[in-house]
Amino acid sequence: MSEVTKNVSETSAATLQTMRERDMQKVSAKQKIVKICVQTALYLFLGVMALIVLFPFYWMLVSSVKTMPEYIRPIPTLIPHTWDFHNYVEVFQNEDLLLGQLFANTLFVGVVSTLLSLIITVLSAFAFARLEFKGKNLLFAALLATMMIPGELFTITNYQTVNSFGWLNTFTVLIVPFLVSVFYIYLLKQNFQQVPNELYLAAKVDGTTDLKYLWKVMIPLALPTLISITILKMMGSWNSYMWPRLVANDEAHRLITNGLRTAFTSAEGVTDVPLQMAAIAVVSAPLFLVFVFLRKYIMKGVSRSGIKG
Amino acid sequence: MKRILSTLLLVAILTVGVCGSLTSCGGGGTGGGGGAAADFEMPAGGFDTNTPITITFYHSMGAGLRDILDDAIADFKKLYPNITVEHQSFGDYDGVRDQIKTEVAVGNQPNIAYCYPDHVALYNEAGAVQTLDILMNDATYGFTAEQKADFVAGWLAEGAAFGDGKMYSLPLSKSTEVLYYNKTYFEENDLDVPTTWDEMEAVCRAIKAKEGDKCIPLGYDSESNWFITMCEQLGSPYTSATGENFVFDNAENYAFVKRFRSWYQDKLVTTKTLNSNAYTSNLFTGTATTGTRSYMCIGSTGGTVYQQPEQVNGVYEFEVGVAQIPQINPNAPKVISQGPSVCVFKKNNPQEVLASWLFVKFLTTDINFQASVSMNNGYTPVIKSAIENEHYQEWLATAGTSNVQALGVQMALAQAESYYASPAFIGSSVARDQVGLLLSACFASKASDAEIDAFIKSTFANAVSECKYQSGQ
Amino acid sequence: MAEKNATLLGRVWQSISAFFKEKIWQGFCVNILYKKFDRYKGWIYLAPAIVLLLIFTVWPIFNTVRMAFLEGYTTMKDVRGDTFSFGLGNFTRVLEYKGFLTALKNTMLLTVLTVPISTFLALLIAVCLNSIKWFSRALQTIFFLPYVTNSIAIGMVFAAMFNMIIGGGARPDFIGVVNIVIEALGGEYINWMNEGAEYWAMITVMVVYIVWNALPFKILILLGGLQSVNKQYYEAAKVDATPRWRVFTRITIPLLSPMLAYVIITGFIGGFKEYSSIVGVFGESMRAPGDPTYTLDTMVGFIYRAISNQEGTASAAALILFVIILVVTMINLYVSKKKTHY
Amino acid sequence: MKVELQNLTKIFPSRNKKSGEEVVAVNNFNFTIPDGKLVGLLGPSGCGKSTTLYMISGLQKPSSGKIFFGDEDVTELTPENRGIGLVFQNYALYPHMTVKQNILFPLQNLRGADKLLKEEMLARAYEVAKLVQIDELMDRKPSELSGGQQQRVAIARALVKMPRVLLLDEPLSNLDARLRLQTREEIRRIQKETGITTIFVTHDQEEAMSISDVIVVMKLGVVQQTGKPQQIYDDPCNLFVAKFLGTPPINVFEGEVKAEKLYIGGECVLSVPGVADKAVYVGIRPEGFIPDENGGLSCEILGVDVMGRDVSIVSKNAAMLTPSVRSIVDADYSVAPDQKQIRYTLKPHKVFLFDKETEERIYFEVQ
Repeated sequence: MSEVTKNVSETSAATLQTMRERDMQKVSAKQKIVKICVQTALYLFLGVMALIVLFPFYWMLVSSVKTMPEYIRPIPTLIPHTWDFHNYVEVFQNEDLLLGQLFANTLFVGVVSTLLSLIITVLSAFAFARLEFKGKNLLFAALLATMMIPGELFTITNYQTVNSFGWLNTFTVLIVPFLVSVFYIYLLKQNFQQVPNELYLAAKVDGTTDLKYLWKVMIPLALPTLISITILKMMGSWNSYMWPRLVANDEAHRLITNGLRTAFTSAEGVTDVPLQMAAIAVVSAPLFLVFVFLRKYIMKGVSRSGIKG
Repeated sequence: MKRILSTLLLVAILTVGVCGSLTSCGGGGTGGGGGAAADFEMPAGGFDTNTPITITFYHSMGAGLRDILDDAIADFKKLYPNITVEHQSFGDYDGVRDQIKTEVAVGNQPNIAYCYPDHVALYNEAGAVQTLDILMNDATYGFTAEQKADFVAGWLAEGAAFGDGKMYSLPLSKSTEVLYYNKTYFEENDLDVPTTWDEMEAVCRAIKAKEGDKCIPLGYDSESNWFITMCEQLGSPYTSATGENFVFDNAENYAFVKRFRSWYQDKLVTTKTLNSNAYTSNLFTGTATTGTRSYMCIGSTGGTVYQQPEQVNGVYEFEVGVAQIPQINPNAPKVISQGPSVCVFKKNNPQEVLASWLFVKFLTTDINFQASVSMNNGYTPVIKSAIENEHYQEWLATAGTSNVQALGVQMALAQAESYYASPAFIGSSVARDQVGLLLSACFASKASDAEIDAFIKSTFANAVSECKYQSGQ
Repeated sequence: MAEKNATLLGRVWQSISAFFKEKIWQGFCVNILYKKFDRYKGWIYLAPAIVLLLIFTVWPIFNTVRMAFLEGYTTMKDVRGDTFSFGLGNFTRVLEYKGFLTALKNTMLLTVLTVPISTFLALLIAVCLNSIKWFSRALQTIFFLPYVTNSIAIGMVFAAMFNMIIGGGARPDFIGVVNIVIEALGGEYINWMNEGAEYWAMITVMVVYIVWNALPFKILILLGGLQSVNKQYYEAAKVDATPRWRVFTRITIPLLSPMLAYVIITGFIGGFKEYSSIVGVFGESMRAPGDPTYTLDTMVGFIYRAISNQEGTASAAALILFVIILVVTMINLYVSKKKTHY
Repeated sequence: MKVELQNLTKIFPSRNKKSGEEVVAVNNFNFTIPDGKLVGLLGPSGCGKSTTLYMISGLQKPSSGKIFFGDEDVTELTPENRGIGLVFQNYALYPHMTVKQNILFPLQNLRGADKLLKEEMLARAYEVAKLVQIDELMDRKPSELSGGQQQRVAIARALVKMPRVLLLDEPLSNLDARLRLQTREEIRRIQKETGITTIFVTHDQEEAMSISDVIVVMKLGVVQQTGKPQQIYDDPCNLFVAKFLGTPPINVFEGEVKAEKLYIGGECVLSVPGVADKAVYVGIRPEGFIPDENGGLSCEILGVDVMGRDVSIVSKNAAMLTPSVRSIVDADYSVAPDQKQIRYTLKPHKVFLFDKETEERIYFEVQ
């Protein structure tokens, strides 16, 4: 009796084994199919989303080379029949626009304010991340609290302030008031704090001054963050509108967005969409170039979560 | 979080403390030209022709006009070598107003600026505008009797329409609204140019019946002007500088709004706002190239140049005609008076004010400048001598489709007796904006015939309360 | 006499300078620079930032609070020398004003709509990007592209895409590329933002644009979070034959919760400060042509406009906005503290 | 270089401001570290050993007291002026620099008379790299090294300046067990070869005992005992030291002294001449037990571990304060499989008495 049972159980165990193996094969084949399906779906979804994301850029570029009659065709041409670049020429020739001067002004303001802002940000972030002093935490909390206040609020008082300094219609007024960004300080402080404190102590033991330590250790380690701060700041200068319009709206100091706005609002009448698109494309181009060359740094800087080593 | 909260609390406490101490010293940071400065007193030695002096002029001139201004400044420099005039364009009138408004708040206003009457009222809230009576009547530096007489009288008087009888601004150049029409089309179709709104409706319906979907017979650029002009023509209340300011909420006004709305709904008319914020001249001249055309356009004489059709093989697509805008009563026509005036701002240094005055006097009395501006863009000169000037008259004589500016000026001069101006007070510009908005809102409303009266009524009421809110009442 | 005076003065000066050199200067060197320097070093490093912040951030805050509590305050009147009574007048005025309530409603609505949509989409895209092999880098770049644009300029492009050109007929001369796509898919064209456009249509346009604008940052942060998740969790899940969706809800989401909390909180703050994207699409009038009021006004838009002639009101509105942001952020932080898993 | 600590005290302000209590991290530390010795600061975490090390390095300033290097008072000197090398627990290597750059880094900071030429720096770097046997790895980044290699780089970086004193903070704690043994020997070798006075901090008594010339046992900021490792082991001055040192740890019992006899659980186990009658703690080293059927201390056997050289018997006794009684006896001794009870006599020099209140050692004459 017991012999038989044992036999049966042995055979069944064997069958079970083979069945399981077969199942495994089936499962793996099925898994493969599922995997391929899932991957296809993923690519399809991402492809569609990418198209949606890209479409406005495409539409801007395509529209900028169309003529108005082609632009308003009931069935739009996806590839323009006429490649009409005269809009671009017109953007540059526009007497009200003075694009070259605008570019130069914007670049100057952007570069100088970025450099100064970086220095201030690095020093402040270092103090918050590494130095111990009385009131540090309170001060930092206060800074963070100012971040919650909508910045638009500062405009009128700041205007009074810069005027009493005699800074109107100078580059100073475009650069100085917004040199400090609590957000950048916060960003860099977080980054600095990920550098182990022992590195600082080690440097102190080795007789490194704070500034040298900053320069030789902290800055290289936080470089991606610094680069992304640089880009953000440059983008800020490139896109700023309200403040420059208010405080430095003379030709010698006017910045690009304002220039565009002034030129297009004072032009009477017709909404020439292609011309408008060409102007936007020209103004957007430098940012795209920066992005193309520094993509790695921008993306890494923003998403970087820790340092190796 | 706790820490942030406690910080905020601290900030709040500090703030209340600081506020308490600040309430008493409100305008502490303001410099020259504040309200405390009394009326102008002529400096003892007269104008100092030795000390270099720089004055600033804010305007909204485009590139073409700026060249003319530069020439005028060069001419002025020959008369007064020690005065340097710097000028800057702020795109449009609102740009100038916003800039000066902020600057007045810190006592840093320019010396001279383009202005509309309600801008003057706004600046005057801070007492920043220099009254010109003493300067104007000064034996040495003021207008001569001839110069004073040279001004088109009605326009000069507008500068003193601020309730106290004092002179706050001088007219620089003038514009008005006229009816541009497609002369070729009108002649081909044997249409009469409308002189009343009833005729206008008939003409529009006739054109619409003929042209169908590809046509909106009439474009009216400015909804605000349309509303205000209708009030003026009908004699219905619009605004009042005294007592209740905003009095345009009345049945008479409902009626014309409702009437014109039906025009819009029947695609007989469009306005700038409802034409996707594009001047309706693009429909008139066909530059919109959307296929839809208009055959009449009511717009400013300041924008006449945009009413000029494109040339094909050296020939204009059609001939442009200019006429008075339609009236309620053609025997007593009413047309709006517009265009930039200039005002002078108070400064602590009387020499600066005097220099500003001299420049303003120069701009308003210089035939060359006055005529050049007019010839450039169709504005009307404010002095008769410029109008009667030989060269100018020659230019006027060439009026036609190739010289539309002159066409506009001719019309503007022809109706010199019909101009009106609305009262200026704080909030008059708000009222202007609001009536324009309410007109286009009623036009665009999808309300049914049963609902429309209620809709119009509530839109008017909202506009009045908005006026009151925005003007700080 | 003068000379004597001079020498006397000189002597006094000498003794003072000697005293200064010996006592003060040495004291300064030893105590401040050497001993105390360490203690004050932090402040020295922070000095430039603090000075600038005091002038351009702290002072304006005080001044704003001051203006907010001075009833009917305008700088114009202030310059003229008017006095203002201290009170809550500006606040009641703002809260009773219809336009402000519109702005409040729009701001809330846009925030409540765009933050979940953009977060969800960004999460979806990030997860997909994280689980594909090829073109991952290229696709990341594409999805990041909107990050480097001027929101006013690209807003104008969106406007061009949604805008119709109305003609003399019942059907517009040109219905805009978006409507063309809708018609191609068998739908009926919609008046998105021309005169007489419905409120929901305009809001839809704004939601599309704001989401489009907000995606890159969120994708980047979430993707960064995903990539830093230890692969072992997924391997462990695989060993347990955990189904995909379960992996997603039980492993991915909890591990990603700090990043999710971050993008949601910043999304809310950004949402309450929405302004330039609407200006980009609808212009500074923030409405479709023919709207009598600022139909699409936001809190910041309201404040900006009031700044030009009603500083007291503007300040009061700004303080209200500040309080709202503060409260929402605190609620967010509270919830995320409860829900984030590490 | 002799290092002398005089009344060294470090007080931290309390984190909790309301209570206002201060934390005394190091209290009145007096000690002289002889020249060229390897000294281990030993204690449980929070005992103030790291604070002491940091004060010696100059990274923290003492609240009071003085530090001398040789005859020079260095209390007020900044770290870089003290001539020390410090190796951190996590090595603190600059992650963006190669091994070579890491080692060169301290040299590049030298100023004035100490300034070196580039070639000299490189020569020094290679010399020290050879000493710690990493000269093959000079161009790698820290992330490409194993834990042990990183440790050596850190030591090399500390040594390259030729410090007067080398300080090591928990040098072995980040290494796995095998590497730990190896690195321990390595540190010993390097210290012997260079002859630099070396102070290291550890919480691992075995580590401290195996390589130190002298160890300092600390508890809650107070030095408990200093001396050679064996000496402290054999002659602990209080219950804490006795318990902290030794693997397996010392066995502790409740005991009583009556008429110069020591009783544990009512049984007389040892005569303790010169001790007054009182209740005491009795500490007995595992090797202090001799199985003896006539012995005074009886225990119930729980298990027997045979470890080759010797045998460890785990048993229990009603009066014990440790979780069990572990004795290590000669491998020749065998326990019968069914044996439930065992009796011990005790080696008097392996038995320590401690006062019940002060936990201080009570000495008795060993006959």
